[in-house]
Amino acid sequence: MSQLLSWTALLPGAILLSSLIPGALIFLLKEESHILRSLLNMAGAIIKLILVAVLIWGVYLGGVFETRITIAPGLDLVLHADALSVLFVTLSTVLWLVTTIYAIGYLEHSPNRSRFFGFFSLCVSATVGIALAGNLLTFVIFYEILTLATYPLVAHRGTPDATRGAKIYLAYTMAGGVALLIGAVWLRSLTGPVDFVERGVLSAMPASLHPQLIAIFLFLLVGLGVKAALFPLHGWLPQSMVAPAPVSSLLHAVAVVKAGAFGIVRVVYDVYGVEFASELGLLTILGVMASITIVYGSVMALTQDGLKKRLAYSTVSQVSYIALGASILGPIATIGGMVHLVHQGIMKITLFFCAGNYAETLGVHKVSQMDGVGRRMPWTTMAFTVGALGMIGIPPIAGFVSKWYLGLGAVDAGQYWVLVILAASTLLNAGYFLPILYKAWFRDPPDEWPKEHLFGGRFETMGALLWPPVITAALCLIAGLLAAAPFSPLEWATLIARREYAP
Amino acid sequence: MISNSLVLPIALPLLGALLVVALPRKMPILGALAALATTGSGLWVTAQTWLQADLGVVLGGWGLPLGIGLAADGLSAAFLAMSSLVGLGTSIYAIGYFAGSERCNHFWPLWFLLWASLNGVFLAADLFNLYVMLELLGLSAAALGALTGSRAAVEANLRYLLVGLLGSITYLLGVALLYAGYGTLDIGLLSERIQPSPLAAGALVLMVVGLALKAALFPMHFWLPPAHANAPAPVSAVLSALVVKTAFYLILRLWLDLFPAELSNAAAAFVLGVLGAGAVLWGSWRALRAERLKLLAAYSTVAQIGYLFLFFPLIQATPAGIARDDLIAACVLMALTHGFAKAGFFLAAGLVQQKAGHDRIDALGGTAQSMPATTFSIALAGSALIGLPPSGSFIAKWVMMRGAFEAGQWWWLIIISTGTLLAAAYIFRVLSRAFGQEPTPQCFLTDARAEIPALLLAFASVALLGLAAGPVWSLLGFQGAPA
Amino acid sequence: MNRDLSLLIGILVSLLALLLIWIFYTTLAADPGPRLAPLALEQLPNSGVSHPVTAVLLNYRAYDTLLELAVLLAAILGIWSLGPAPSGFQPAGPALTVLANWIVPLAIITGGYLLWVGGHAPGGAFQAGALLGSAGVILRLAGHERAGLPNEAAQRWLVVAGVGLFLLVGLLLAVFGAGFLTYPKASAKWLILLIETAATIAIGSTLAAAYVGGRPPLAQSTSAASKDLGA
Amino acid sequence: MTAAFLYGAAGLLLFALGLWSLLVHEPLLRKLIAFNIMGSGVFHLFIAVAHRSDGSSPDPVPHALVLTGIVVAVSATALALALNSRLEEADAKASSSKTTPSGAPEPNTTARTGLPKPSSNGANRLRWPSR
Repeated sequence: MSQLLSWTALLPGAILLSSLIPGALIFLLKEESHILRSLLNMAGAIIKLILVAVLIWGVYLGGVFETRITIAPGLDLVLHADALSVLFVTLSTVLWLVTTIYAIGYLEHSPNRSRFFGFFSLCVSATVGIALAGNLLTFVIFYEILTLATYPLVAHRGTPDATRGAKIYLAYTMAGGVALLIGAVWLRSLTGPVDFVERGVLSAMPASLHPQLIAIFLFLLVGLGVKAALFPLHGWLPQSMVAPAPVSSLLHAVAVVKAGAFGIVRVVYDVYGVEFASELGLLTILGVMASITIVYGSVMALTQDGLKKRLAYSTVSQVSYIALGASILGPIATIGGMVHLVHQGIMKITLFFCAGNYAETLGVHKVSQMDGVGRRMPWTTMAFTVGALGMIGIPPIAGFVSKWYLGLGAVDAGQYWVLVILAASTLLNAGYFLPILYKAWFRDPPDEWPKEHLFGGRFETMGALLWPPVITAALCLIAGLLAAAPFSPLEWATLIARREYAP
Repeated sequence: MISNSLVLPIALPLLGALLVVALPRKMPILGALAALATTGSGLWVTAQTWLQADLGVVLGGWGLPLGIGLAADGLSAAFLAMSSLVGLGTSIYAIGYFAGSERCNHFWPLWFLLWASLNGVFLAADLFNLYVMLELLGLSAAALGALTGSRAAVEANLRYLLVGLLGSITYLLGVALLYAGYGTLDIGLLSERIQPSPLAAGALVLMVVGLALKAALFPMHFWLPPAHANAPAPVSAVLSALVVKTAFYLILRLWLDLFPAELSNAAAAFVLGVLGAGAVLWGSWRALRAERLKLLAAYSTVAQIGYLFLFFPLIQATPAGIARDDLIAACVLMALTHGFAKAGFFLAAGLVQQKAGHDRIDALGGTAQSMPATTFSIALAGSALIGLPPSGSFIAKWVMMRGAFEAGQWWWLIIISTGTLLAAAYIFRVLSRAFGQEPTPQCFLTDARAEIPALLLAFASVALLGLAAGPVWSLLGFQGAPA
Repeated sequence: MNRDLSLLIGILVSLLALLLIWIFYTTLAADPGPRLAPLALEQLPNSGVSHPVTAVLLNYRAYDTLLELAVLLAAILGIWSLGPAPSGFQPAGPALTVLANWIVPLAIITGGYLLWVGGHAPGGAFQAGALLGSAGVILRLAGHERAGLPNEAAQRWLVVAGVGLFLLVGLLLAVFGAGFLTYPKASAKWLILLIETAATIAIGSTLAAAYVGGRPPLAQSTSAASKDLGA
Repeated sequence: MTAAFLYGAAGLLLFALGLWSLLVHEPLLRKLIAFNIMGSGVFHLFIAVAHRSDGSSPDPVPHALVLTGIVVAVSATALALALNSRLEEADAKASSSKTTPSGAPEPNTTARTGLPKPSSNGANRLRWPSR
């Protein structure tokens, strides 16, 4: 019994509960008790961070962390920490903490905060559940819960636009969920419980089942591709931009989009195994879809005037780098894709925080209104600049590391066409980010901002809004500059790649 | 002692009914006590069945075949537990719901009679006794349904009563034929004696058709939506959650325990499956088009009953063993989940209706937003109706889809997927109303006594049955596959 | 309903009837197998009554009968729940009054006889109750608004009397005796008679109250009170 | 055997006749009578089964079942008739006063629990449905 209840068996569950329990309590709070609510939020976020730190250390030392609950005979809910899940858990935990601070500031006086933060915590719990899912069933369960938990966040504002955006979001994700479910059950009926195992579990399947395995992969890809916003399944993402800024940040950097991309990585590496997937020709399908999405997203981003919409299309494009990395057979490309999971997250969340700050402080929602914002809000714009340059892939920011490894990996695998995609994408990225930076820094500010709020105090905006983007921008720089340091995202991605390809 | 405990879930609510009829002034307190006693006895029987073994007793001391048997195996115990818990939740809710209303006087006695008959059906082992139980069920249910007194309610429940009578008389004809052929009414004895023959086939068809009519299996569902939608909320809850389940339970019981495999064959199972598929599609579609919240819930019941019948072709096609056990357990799990979820849904809908004064979905926005706990109950119950994780119906659908793949009957997947998406559409059509720009509610609970039962029932369908479905397996005596 | 459809239903139902008759025929032609009848007759001396149907109704399958009384109770409760009864009929003319004055007591006496005789010959609680009920119907028709029944509070006790006593006996036997509804052989006869008496009263009152058709009128309306026939 | 068959077959015919009538006819009263005929058909079948073995004494169990069945059918019929009379009452009320608001979904029954109207002499002597 002591063996069963040892701390290694409890830790993954505890990480999940550290946001679930505060979330449940927050629902019950009275609307005006915002100190207690903030306390619960922050306590949950910090406890989770501490627990995750313990987990990182344990996994690094090769420990096995697994919480297993039997729902019904043959149906186990498994939370299992391997190197890949630790990467994603860490990302979501760190960014949740930052986003919580931001959200507390952002929603200071808006209605329905108990509901908002309740679902916010639920959303993070679901993401952590996805990250730690140890088998396909658990993954599907948390993947669907994530859909449920994000719907209220997207619809939160209650405007007709918000309701419409939420409806479109739901239509896409529910349909995707059904596809994922069919794929998962189909696979389960062929193989028995599908545990995630490094280097996959399917390569031993008889050749007669290969057509079925390909069909299953397509179902899974559609299900995951919806959330990962793969073209042509991305339609919901620009629509859900109506959500409050912290939600958009979370959706794009951590939760929904990332969950889809993470799922693709899981399926390719830990269900099929990357070599077996390549053998079945699945990587080609994935690579083509990812490439089209990268180019398409960037082109669409060029045409958007709304700042958040431009960022949304940029997400469509950038997240597909992860899928692209997974679609190239070779450890270096794997590292590139994996590390981009983290890098895209910290860069994109910075950009969304900044966009939120412009909107909250100045009422600036459009690129065309951004003339001279750099002078009015230098810190925010500095953070924005770091994020944008990182997205383009300028050294020494994190984004450069991702693109470098993706390019090297493509060369290593002999897939030179990927370089073309990368180059085109980089040009397009520059095309839609540089004009913003130019306007922000070098144009004169207008006489009057569309809707300016003055927050007293020393800074250009409220502290709770300012610090999160500055912190994440700093993280972008650190992740790039210290890429070779121990426990950096790059090091960790290398560890994963080593485990995925070891003989 | 054990024999006595088997009688209690029927005798106690009956006693409760008598007391509240004779002493109308003491009604709510007597009602609460009797409800507690009934729930306790039901759970006691369930626990005994789970911990020890199947229970059985022949009343009157004459033994079989002369006396009437009562029996509790895992299947009965599972449904009994549902009727006990849902019944308790509904009773507590009803105290508040009917407070100060004259309808209170009529609700309690009829509800206890209904509850006695529910438990009676789940524990009965005698075909004719089942007929009497079904009639008690049908009469008290129709009377309860008409309690609102509105013309629509009276008309709908009159139709419900007639349909119920038609169903049970058809069932009784089947029983009469079986008695003619085999000279006993006990299910256990009959299953030993019964042979594949025209007689048995005829009886099977008559009994199943009669019961399917009472279970509102498509296309025999026409009576259900108006009857369930126009009843008072606690009554709608028990009608949808429990009453239609009795007929389904009996079909399952006859299918598994009584009729020889030559008769409950692939063709028969396929027919049931096709009707179930029709129910899933048609019920979900009508729910999507429904203008009123309670009508939506009622059509959703039609669809959910359809899912239960989709299990029959799969169970039939799967050879005895772990996979078949899994399917049977999943089928029961689905029925239980729907019981809890739909009860929670209707109770919450009743609160919305009371507050808003109507239940037109298009105009519910403000009310839904001002009652967070109630809306939350609807959301929880709704996700169980859609079959989203972590609800019990998600687990059930997972097993059902796996069964469909393993049996090679992939076409049911199309039905299941379409039904799931339609269900998501109609549930979120309601939930989206809760996100408006009305003033913020100050507190989660606005009326604890009425909201907590609804919330707990809905929560049970999600967390309890979804994350701890194992007891359903062990209650049914299935080992299941090692993980 | 249009003609063609009803014709079609007619044809289908006829086919069903033919099929059922064929099934029934083959069943009758086959070996009857084990029957209940010999067993029921063999146990008759132990049942406390000497008429086999009464033995089945109140002893072997007493549980069914208990529930059947509950069904009757459900019906009357349902009728009461629909609201107050429609007002009664005009007071009877002299001829009907005289007739009612004769028939009602006669029906009650005959009912009592049927109840007693049920132990060894055709008869019993239901036949007796039906007679009492019809006496109530006659009273109502003759202008007695409550069909000869007492006020609402008392009616509530009357309609639960049958199933109440039955259930009480059953539960007491379960607590102190052999089991639910398992009569000791010695007292079976008297217990059955007791239950049957209560059942008769309950059935009679319930049927009469059902005929009234709604919640019992609060008091005798003035027009009827003058001609109270007094049950 | 022959007698039992004829009796039972007659019961089955009654059942079918009742079923047909129940499905085809719309007025509630006819449906209710049809249901009772169906019931009688089933009871006939039970009686026939009780007498199937010529010579030996009849089986008392089906007789008891029939008695139980009759009481159940009577109860059901009574409730159905009461519901029907409420329906006709409501219709009569609606047609006599069109102005009554009927928007509320769950009108409280207390609205009509007042004292019953005293019977006006002769005007509504017979209150059961005439049509």
